[in-house]
Amino acid sequence: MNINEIGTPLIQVQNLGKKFGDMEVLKDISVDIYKGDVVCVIGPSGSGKSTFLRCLNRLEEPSGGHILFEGTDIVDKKTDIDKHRQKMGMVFQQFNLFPHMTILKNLTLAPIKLQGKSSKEAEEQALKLLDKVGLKDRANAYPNQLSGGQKQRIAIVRALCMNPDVMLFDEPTSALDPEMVGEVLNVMRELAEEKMTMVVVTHEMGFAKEVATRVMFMDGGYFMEENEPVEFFENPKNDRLKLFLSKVL
Amino acid sequence: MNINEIGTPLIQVQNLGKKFGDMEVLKDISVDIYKGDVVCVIGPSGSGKSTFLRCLNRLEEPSGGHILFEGTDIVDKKTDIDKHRQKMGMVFQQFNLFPHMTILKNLTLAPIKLQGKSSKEAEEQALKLLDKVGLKDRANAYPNQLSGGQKQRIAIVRALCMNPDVMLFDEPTSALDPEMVGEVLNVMRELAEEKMTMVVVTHEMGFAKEVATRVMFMDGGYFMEENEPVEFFENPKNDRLKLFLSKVL
Amino acid sequence: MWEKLRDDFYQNFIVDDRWKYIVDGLQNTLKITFFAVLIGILLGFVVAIIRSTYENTGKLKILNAICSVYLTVIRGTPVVVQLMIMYFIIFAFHDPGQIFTAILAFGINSGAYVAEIFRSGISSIERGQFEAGRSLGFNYAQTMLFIIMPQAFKNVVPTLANEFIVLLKETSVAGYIGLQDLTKGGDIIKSRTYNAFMPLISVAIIYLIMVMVFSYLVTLLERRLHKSEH
Amino acid sequence: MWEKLRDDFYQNFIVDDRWKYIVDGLQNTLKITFFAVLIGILLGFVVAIIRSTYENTGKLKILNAICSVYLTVIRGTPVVVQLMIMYFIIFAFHDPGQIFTAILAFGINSGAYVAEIFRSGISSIERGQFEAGRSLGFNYAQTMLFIIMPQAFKNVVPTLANEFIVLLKETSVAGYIGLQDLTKGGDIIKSRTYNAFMPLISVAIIYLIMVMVFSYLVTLLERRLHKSEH
Amino acid sequence: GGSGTKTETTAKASEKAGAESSATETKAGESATGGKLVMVTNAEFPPYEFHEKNEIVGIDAEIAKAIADKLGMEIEIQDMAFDSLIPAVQTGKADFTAAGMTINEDRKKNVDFTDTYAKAAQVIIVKEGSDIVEPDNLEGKKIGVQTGTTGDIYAADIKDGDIKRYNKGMDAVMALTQDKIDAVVIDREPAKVFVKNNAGLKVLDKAFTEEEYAIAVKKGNTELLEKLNGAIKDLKDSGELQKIVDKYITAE
Ligand SMILES: Nc1ncnc2c1ncn2[C@@H]1O[C@H](COP(=O)(O)OP(=O)(O)OP(=O)(O)O)[C@@H](O)[C@H]1O
Ligand SMILES: Nc1ncnc2c1ncn2[C@@H]1O[C@H](COP(=O)(O)OP(=O)(O)OP(=O)(O)O)[C@@H](O)[C@H]1O
Ligand SMILES: [Mg+2]
Ligand SMILES: [Mg+2]
Repeated sequence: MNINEIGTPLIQVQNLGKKFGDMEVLKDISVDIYKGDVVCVIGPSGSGKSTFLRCLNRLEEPSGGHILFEGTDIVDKKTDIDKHRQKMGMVFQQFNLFPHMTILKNLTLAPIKLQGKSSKEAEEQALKLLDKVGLKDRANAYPNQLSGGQKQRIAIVRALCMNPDVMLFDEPTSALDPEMVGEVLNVMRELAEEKMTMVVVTHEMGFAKEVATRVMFMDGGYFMEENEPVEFFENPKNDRLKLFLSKVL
Repeated sequence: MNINEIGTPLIQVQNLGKKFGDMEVLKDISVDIYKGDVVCVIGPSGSGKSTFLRCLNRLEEPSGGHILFEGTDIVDKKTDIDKHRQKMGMVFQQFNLFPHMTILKNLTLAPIKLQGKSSKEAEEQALKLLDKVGLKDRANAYPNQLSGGQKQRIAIVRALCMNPDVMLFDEPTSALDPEMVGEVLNVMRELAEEKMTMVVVTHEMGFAKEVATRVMFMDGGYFMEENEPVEFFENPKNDRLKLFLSKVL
Repeated sequence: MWEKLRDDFYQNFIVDDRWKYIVDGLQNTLKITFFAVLIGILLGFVVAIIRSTYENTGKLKILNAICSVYLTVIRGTPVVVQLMIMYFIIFAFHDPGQIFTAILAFGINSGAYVAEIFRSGISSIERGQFEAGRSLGFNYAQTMLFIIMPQAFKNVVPTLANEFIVLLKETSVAGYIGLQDLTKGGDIIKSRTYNAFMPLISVAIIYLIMVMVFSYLVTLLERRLHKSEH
Repeated sequence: MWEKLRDDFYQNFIVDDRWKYIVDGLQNTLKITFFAVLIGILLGFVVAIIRSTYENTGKLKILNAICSVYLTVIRGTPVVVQLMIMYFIIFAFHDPGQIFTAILAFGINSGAYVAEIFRSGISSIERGQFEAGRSLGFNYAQTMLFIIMPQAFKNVVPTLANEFIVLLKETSVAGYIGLQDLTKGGDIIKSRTYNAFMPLISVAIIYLIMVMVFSYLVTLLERRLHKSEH
Repeated sequence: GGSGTKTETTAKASEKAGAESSATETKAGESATGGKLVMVTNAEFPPYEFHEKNEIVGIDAEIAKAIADKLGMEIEIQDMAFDSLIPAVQTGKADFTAAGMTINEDRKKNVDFTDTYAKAAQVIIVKEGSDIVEPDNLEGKKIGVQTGTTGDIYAADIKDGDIKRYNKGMDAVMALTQDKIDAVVIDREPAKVFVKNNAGLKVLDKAFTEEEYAIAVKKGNTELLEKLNGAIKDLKDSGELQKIVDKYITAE
């Protein structure tokens, strides 16, 4: 079915479970994500979308199951998770830029400290990427001097500066004023065109329809339905998905 | 042009200006709002939409001009603004329900204390309105036990309990999860159908298109364009409006 | 070692009923703290209302100025100096009793800090609450009374309860005006037995127990407030 | 009236060079405050790091337990009792000097409060900052060092500066161990001239001026931090 | 002490004072209270005044009681720091102070003294084996005193003396036993008590100064002063004064 299903998956999620105290938020989730996949996850509030995404780079500690990233089980306590996180870019709803550093410093900190790049090398790469998202001239600004849309584009670039193998997005446009949503989605669209592997939790149905290779509907801790975007939106099978789509479209 | 333009306007805004320090946020605005009007105000972030709306019930003190509400100049310091505010319901983006009171108490506080209604009378009215928005069974809950959509519907009912002559909405759905937007817009739609006079600052273009009697585009402290919804969205004249619409639609 | 401790204990507390110094002192400490807290809360509440009203409406200008001076002076000088001024200067020609003097001095001192607690409690209530009240047609006073104050008060109850702990410790300088509080009680024993260890440590432990018990109660209170549905 | 004031002034400050008691006392007060603040900040910083690390990672269990005891005991007893314990019990057999004893006692006391300042500074940094750091691949220590601490420190600088003011006032009980600080300086003059008004009020005014000047500096500092672009 | 003259500890006493003084407010006069004499002292000064069994006792306390008996008045004793005694008398908080207080010129400017009732001296306490053997050796030493006492005032004249002023004589003595200071200058009788109760201390034979104790009243309160002088004279003549002193001093 999936055009990208070639070779071993980049991420293999096996029987992933997550409890907060007694509350089972994720229930036995298994899913494979291949290189070049753009997986959009949609679903009602509180259904566990963020939790799923955050388990992928162990920002949340899974309560059960395995996540093989490039062949290594990162749920295993013995795995050096910090190393693998360098290969998994993460973009948050609230941007989470470091307010005490200039944009350039935000972008080069991790490459310099973690990948041992020289300042020069790191800055060159950062400026190149900044240019790509149209923000080269803001390199020396501080985050608070930028608009929300600009901040989020910087946050994406910050993750890209580590040359990740996969990018995780958690509702990257939900905190933006409507007229800024477009500029961020455009950057993400370009990334997808460059065959970046992406997992995107989003409420932007238009984006999902257009860009995703697969759309998944999460509800009650499961993926209730998964499909190619056209089928998914035009022929939903699950009742809850139908109800959900009727509300948000 | 406007079907509602009969008799004197309910609200006459004359040369309204508002400065914050040196910054002129509203510049010489004049507009008439008639009984039964549903005015939707759209525009980019920071353009002064909220400020305009808040001047209408003097939550912001205008720096110049007049606002005649039912014939009285409410900008005049001598006007008892508290009295007029009782006739102008206001709904906020952040709901602003009173967290220390039950829903019923939230709804009856003002009618009892300000309009001298008996508890019984006030509660009857509140329950009737609660029923209308489908939340009668939550009368004894506290705000924090409700979802965002429920809170906003309560906030609308709270304003309605004062039997206002006009309802002011400041982005009533912007703080909501997408699947809750619909339930709030539905309540507003019903209100419009009952010929409630409404001024709505919103980013929901679909709602504006469908429900508004007039749509106004604010930018840089002016209303740059004003029209019936169909003309407004299909034939924008102002360049900035065109740009804005291209981003958000 | 054990023998020595027992002997010390006997010397410091049992002989001549010396434990009475501690018990009497403790009573005075608690009495002063309790009433000073009451005065402090009352005073602080009034000051906070005046200052908030001035900030929000520009009214009460003169009262606000008086409050500012009060806050500056009280927060700008050590409580022990205030206590001595109260005793030797303000009540120079009329003696209302040492306990009363101490209660007044500590109460007035506490009021300045409580005022800030209340004020931050008031300003911790989102502006939206105030606007919602006003936009329903409530005037300033009604909005404060029905909407802001009940929430602010609930927010600051734990901090206010904490003020009791703060004062409990501060009253330990009451001995400066010759008053026999808990600390002074230990001092007197020390001056009789020439032994610093037992009385000082005992006094410290009594304070510690009181503070811990009271902190625990404050925690319970906080939890209850947190749990309550509103 | 004016005559009397001038005469009092002469008696209390000029005769026998009595102003020296004030000046010497002031010097000691400032010396103790300054060094105690340094110790307090150092100690508080270490304690805060240990407690935050324990809370976030579960590591440093024993150190964390020690810190808890330290915080409970110091925050549970009056500083004047701590001072006397330091002087008469802990340093019973070795005298490092009164000033040093006072610096240590006030420093250790201050540390317990500074620790809470730092801790609340750390926890005031949004969790998202921590997660952003970790998700880039930084480990716990790196995230604290590069991302959390610089922001936390900036947040608490005004509160830390305030700690100087708090301590300045607290050291007024240093006289308990026979040390001549500013308050005691006034006391000595009072004991020479049998006049309470002039020395007490003068001492109060000196404290007040110091606190006001320092508060003003803190305000400036806050404003500058606020203005700075990050 | 006779019946009806029981002293109480400060707290209780002062409370009572508050209640009673308001009840007898009408009797305006020099004395702070009506049919009662309020005495202030610093009850850390054995054998002249100290706490025992929740009472303030000692030579001064008993003399005061005897005087009150003679005058047919009640006595109430309050305890406070030595340096606060004269201000308390000046401001009318107390009628008089009997606190082993030496007459000197500065004090005379602020209060009126009765006839003396005891001879006294400031002496030097040192640790046994100290190299301080006479007053002249105090030069350049760390000397502990009680704030505001004559010992404090005279010690200030010692060349290069490093004066440590404690609120209580006892704290100075404790500092001496802990080697924090080299000597304590304090009144003779309390010095004897301190030395007796703390092993390893001794009083130098040669006194630092010789002086006399008296009771102090508010300046200009001649009525009370005369009454007190009369009572003191009676006590001296009847030998009662000596009996009180003997009870506390010669017993050892
Ligand atoms: N740290 C936590 N502790 C306890 N419960 C949590 C925690 N994080 C999330 N939850 C709960 O887990 C459930 C799923 O949360 P999650 O954030 O994954 O939902 P979501 O699908 O991302 O919702 P949204 O669209 O609102 O972001 C919710 O009920 C939430 O309350
Ligand atoms: N109280 C205030 N003090 C100073 N400036 C203010 C204040 N309130 C608003 N402004 C400024 O006035 C301008 C208009 O603000 P306003 O909130 O009216 O915009 P808006 O159109 O409602 O934007 P948004 O869509 O983001 O809500 C903005 O630049 C804002 O920063
Ligand atoms: Mg989420
Ligand atoms: Mg707005």
